[in-house]
Amino acid sequence: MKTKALLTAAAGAAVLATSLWSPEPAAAEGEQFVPGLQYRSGPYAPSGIPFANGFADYLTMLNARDGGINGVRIHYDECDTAYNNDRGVECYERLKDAGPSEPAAWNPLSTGITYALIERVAQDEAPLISMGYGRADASDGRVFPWVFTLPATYWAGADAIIQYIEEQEGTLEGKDIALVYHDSAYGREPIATLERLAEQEGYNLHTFAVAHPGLEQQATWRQIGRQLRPDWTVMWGWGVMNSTAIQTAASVGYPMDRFIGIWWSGSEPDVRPAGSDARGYKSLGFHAPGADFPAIQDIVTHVYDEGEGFGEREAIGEVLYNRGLMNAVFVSEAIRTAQARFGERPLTGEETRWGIENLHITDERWDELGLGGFAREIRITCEDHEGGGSAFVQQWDGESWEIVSDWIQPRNDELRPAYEASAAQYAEQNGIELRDCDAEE
Amino acid sequence: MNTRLIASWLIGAPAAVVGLGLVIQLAALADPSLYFAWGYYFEVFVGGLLQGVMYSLVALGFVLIFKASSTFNFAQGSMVLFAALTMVGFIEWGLHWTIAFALTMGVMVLLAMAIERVVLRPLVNQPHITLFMATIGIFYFLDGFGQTLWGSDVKSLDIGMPRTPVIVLENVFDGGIMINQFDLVAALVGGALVLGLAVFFQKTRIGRALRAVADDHQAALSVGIPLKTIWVVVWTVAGIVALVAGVMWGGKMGVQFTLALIALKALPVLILGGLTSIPGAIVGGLIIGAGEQVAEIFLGHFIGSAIQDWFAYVLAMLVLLVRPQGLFGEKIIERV
Amino acid sequence: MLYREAGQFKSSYASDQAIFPIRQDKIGIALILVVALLVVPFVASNYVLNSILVPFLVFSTAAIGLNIVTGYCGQVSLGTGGFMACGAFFAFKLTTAFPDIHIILIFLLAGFGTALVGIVFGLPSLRIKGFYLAIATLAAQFFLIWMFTQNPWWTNYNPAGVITAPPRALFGDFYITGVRATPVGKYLFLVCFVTILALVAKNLVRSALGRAWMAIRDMDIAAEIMGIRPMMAKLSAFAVSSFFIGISGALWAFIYTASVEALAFEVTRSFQVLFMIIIGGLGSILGSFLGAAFIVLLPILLNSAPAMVGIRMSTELLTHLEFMIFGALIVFFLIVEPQGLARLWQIGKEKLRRWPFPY
Amino acid sequence: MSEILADPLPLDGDAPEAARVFDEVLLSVDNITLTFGGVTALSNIGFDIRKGEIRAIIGPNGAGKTSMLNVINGFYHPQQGKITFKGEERRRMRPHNAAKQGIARTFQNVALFKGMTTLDNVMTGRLLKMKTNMFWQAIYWGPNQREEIKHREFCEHIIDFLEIQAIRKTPVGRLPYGMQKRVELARALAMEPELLLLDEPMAGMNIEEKEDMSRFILDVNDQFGTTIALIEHDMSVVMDLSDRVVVLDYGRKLADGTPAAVSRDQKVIDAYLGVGH
Repeated sequence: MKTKALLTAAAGAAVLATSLWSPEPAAAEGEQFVPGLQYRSGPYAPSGIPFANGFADYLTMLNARDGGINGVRIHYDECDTAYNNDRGVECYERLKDAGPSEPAAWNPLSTGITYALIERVAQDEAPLISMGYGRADASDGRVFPWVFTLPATYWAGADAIIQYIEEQEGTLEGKDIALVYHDSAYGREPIATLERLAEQEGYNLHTFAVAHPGLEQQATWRQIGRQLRPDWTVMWGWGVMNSTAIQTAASVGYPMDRFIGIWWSGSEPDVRPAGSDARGYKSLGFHAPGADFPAIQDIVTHVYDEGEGFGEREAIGEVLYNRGLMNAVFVSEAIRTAQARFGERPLTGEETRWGIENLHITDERWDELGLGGFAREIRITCEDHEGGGSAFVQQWDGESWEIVSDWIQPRNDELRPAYEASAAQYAEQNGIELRDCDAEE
Repeated sequence: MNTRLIASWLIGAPAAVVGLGLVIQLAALADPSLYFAWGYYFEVFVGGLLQGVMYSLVALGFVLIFKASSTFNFAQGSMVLFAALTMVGFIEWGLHWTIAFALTMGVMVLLAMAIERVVLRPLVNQPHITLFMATIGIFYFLDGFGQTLWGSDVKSLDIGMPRTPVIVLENVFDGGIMINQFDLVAALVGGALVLGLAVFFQKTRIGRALRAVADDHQAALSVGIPLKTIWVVVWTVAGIVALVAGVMWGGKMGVQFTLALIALKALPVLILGGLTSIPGAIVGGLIIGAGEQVAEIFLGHFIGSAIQDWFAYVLAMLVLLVRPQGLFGEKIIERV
Repeated sequence: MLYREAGQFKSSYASDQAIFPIRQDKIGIALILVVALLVVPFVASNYVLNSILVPFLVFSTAAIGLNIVTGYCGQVSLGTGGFMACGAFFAFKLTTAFPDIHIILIFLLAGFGTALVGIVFGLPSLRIKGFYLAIATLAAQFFLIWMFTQNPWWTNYNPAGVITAPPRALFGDFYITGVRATPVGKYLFLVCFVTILALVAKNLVRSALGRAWMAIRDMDIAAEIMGIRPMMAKLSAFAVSSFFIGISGALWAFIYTASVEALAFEVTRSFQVLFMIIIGGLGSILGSFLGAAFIVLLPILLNSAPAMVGIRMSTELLTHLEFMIFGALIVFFLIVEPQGLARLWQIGKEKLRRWPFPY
Repeated sequence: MSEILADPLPLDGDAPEAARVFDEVLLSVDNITLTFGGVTALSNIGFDIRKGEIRAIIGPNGAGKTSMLNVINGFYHPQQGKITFKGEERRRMRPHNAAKQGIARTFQNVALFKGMTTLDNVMTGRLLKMKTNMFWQAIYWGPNQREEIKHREFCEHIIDFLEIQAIRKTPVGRLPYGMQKRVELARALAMEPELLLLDEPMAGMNIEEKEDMSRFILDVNDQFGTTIALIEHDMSVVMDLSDRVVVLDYGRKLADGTPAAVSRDQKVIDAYLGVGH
């Protein structure tokens, strides 16, 4: 009997397996495909879910409100990567031919997956937007034509944080700054920049690695809070590491207003578990929190009131939700830019790449989008795939995030050569010839 | 346990603590960049011990099940997560936490019965390794099931435990010793739980039956103890231990998916103490907890940070090389 | 009627000891290889090649390796991920330091290096047994991953700690790693390479060494009394196992994902490979392949199944369901057939042989 | 320790000629004492086994017979005493060294390799004689295959001898108990041992199986010239098979001599009937 049951199961599996060989796109022709590499499961799901919802909701809203972009409807399909590199690669391979058109742009929301995809997108000729994560040196568009780091890289973020601290302290000479980082490709990105600045500005940098997923921080914080007592602590954390860090820092009495995280360490799920202990904690940001924008209200009326929303209504306007939305704005604006040149139809990867490379979102354009004051002007060029780089500091008041600084412009005259040097090294290792941007229009 | 053993621990353990401190003091003299102060050392140590009790709480669940059924229950970690998620879920319905706690206990009983019926009973008399792998299956199932039911957001679980740090012995050491009240309360709860379990095993009929099963399955069966009931009871008790661990851990850092991973921290505790010994789980937890904190801060200075993950395992492995059955495990006599 | 061995007589011990003593099996395996080499490359889409067949072949190698130490020698190891990382980083260091060494040699050297590491971490097995050993192998897992994350030397001081496979050709312009490698090229190389590795594994397990391993697994005391030195048997199993696992790690980093950080080989990877051999069948080379196929295909099937029958499910629910189904399937398999898919295959063959008679 | 040489005694059936005389000492144990914690398993035991003979070790349950075999093949290490094998005093060693020196054994509770076939079990007995290295084993074809076939031929010989051809390819876990005992004997014989230790080879067998096993033991002794030390409870079997008998009780040696002499020994009779302790 048991053999029978198993044989039936095996037969079923075989039927399913064969059907895999001919994946049929379930969407209508004439739609623009936007794939989503999201994670709604795994250790980082609490951070991945709001981002994914913001991304998806904005695209849904465009379809519902405007009938797509210039009449070209968007077909959005997502695959769960669980923040896991090989699943990310599998998702990429699965989605890349599964849509009604070539994918507009890839947004993996993981530095690790970004690394894994950099060569693949170059080969498959599809653009990749690593929005505020990924390889900082990919902002050199001559070496990485297919990768975009808008609106800011980690190196720019590190620079902005140091500028902010300098502004608060007057001078950095002789100050102690600790860096608590996620021990992964992501967390290690800023170290080189912080070290370079330490030499330049005269502060002492102390680094503390936290092993994935970041539950073990007692020893780290005892060192920071009880022994080292640095003037400032900087954090490059993600997911549960953030909330654990804030709670552990509070438990050793570390002052919250001298604790500042990168933009991935500054959202509601990070501070809420610590309750009132988190009051005063700071982080960078490159877009405004909150739901008081016409475009976001459009999401409420056109999507959530129709029952089409991906998430909970209450979560709209949270930091990571808005970040996902911002990512979707970049994708849709790039499509719009490219459509202006190539025509109002579904585009190829090569065409959207041109769109991103010529993306220019001015303050007026943000207004037109119903997102006035949401973020800063972005302008991408062939050389500069970052296109802005500025960020501000926000602070948690126990209820919501308040913006407490002006926009901080990174010192690009110093960062730019660093990007180019690092990119050149990559180009040399992989035998890539630099694009000549002047030769292109 | 005989008194000599206890006495040797009572004298040996503090001596080892002080000795280790001296070693680090010497290292600090040799390398001035290593910070050392006795007050700080003791603070690290006490912090580690309190953390260790939290590990023991998880390890305890493993030991209970292993003792009664020789099954290495890999799913203990996801039981912790599942219990904590369920309790938070009930609290979110607006129930008081005590009621939610009681309801979750009920859920854990149901879970134990389900596991006995669906997994353990069909696998009776299979090799231990098969049961072990089956519990890995349960681990995956519960992870998915818990999150399907309750979602994967971070949830805070606040049952009103104090969180502010207190500083003691300020006149003895410069700067005093900072102790986290939450950890202290958690350690007390852990201690109470162990005491409760000891009473349960010594004084109640079912507890004595459990010990009989642990000693000899066949003998226990021959005096008429139904194995089925025993399994349900022991998985229930392990489930309740998981719930307490879940409340403590969840209260400390929020209830979410990663709670299941703390099982990985309990494993070295378990093999260090010996798979069958409740005191072993406690002492093992204390040693691992304190050891890894001290190592991370002082040894980490020399070889790089984030060593906690492997240090506990290497420490446990070194102990095993000397005592293959763990510190308190039963000696294995080989026969042919 | 097709599957009958009647009339096939063995006239020499050599033919009786062949890997596939029955003629139909020989034909079958030849057919599979022909299809794999001559048909699949032309019909399979890039998705099938890149995301199903390539990882399947890489995982099969890891599963063979783990099966040697766990399935054949009975030493449960949870350090697979760590050993895969060894292979990946060894290969990366070697090929960047000596770009002229042929890539196959690099893979083999990475395997040998991992074998040495395997011997070191196999030493506790001489004193520790069963669950205690299983947990002690986690020490290897965590320590190795830590070593590769903490030491920038291993990644040639890449600021992010990521290694990217440099382009290497098998011969001439036939690249199997780097940007210029095509999915078909990678796949063809892997089919040949993994087939040879599997053959080597099969040869070892049917020779003296394999018998020594199995003897240690089935009853270590009796094995020692038969003159088998437990130290030699266990350490050789750890070494050979790590050799295969190391190669699979190198293949993973160089051919499958092309770019990898140490975290890709964390403890969940170890469990994944362990599941492959449990589901596939402990102590079976064929089982390693079946298990790898199962674990690679299952999540993909679960993900596409609802869409196929026209149900739209949120990715969140899908992933959670995947966990549940995966857990349930493991329990189901253990209850119904603890010896895995390989045993089912065998039962199926025996049924076929007797067909149409029930006995 | 009286040296009683075999004196002729009329025995039933087709017993071996009882007057076989053996001079060359193959193994001797002197003053062996073995304790576990506080429990003494063997105390001050001494006897010898001579080349070519069948030596029985008997005694009630818990007498220390299996412990004695464990000491002989190096599994237990006695606290006191010395063991001399083939004229050489043995140092502390592991069982695999004993195997290398030519000591094979079977077990009271069958200790076969359950996951392997009969043939593979028997082939493990040849492991010590196989010399090709790991490299050639990985290649298989060539020297390794030649060696495999050579040893396979030897094993087939033993399989024929013990009449287990039909179960050659059957996993031993599926065999009935009597067959498993036979496979175990085959595996031990494949080692071509000089001294074969049999721990209750006939336990749990019916008369027919016992007769078969007795015949095999005698044939092994006769055809291969293997020296055999055997633990057995069935006294009639012991009387039929053995040349000399040593009797243990509570870890002490009670008697040593020919089956007939031993069976008349008052101490032995008391021990077996449970009289006067």
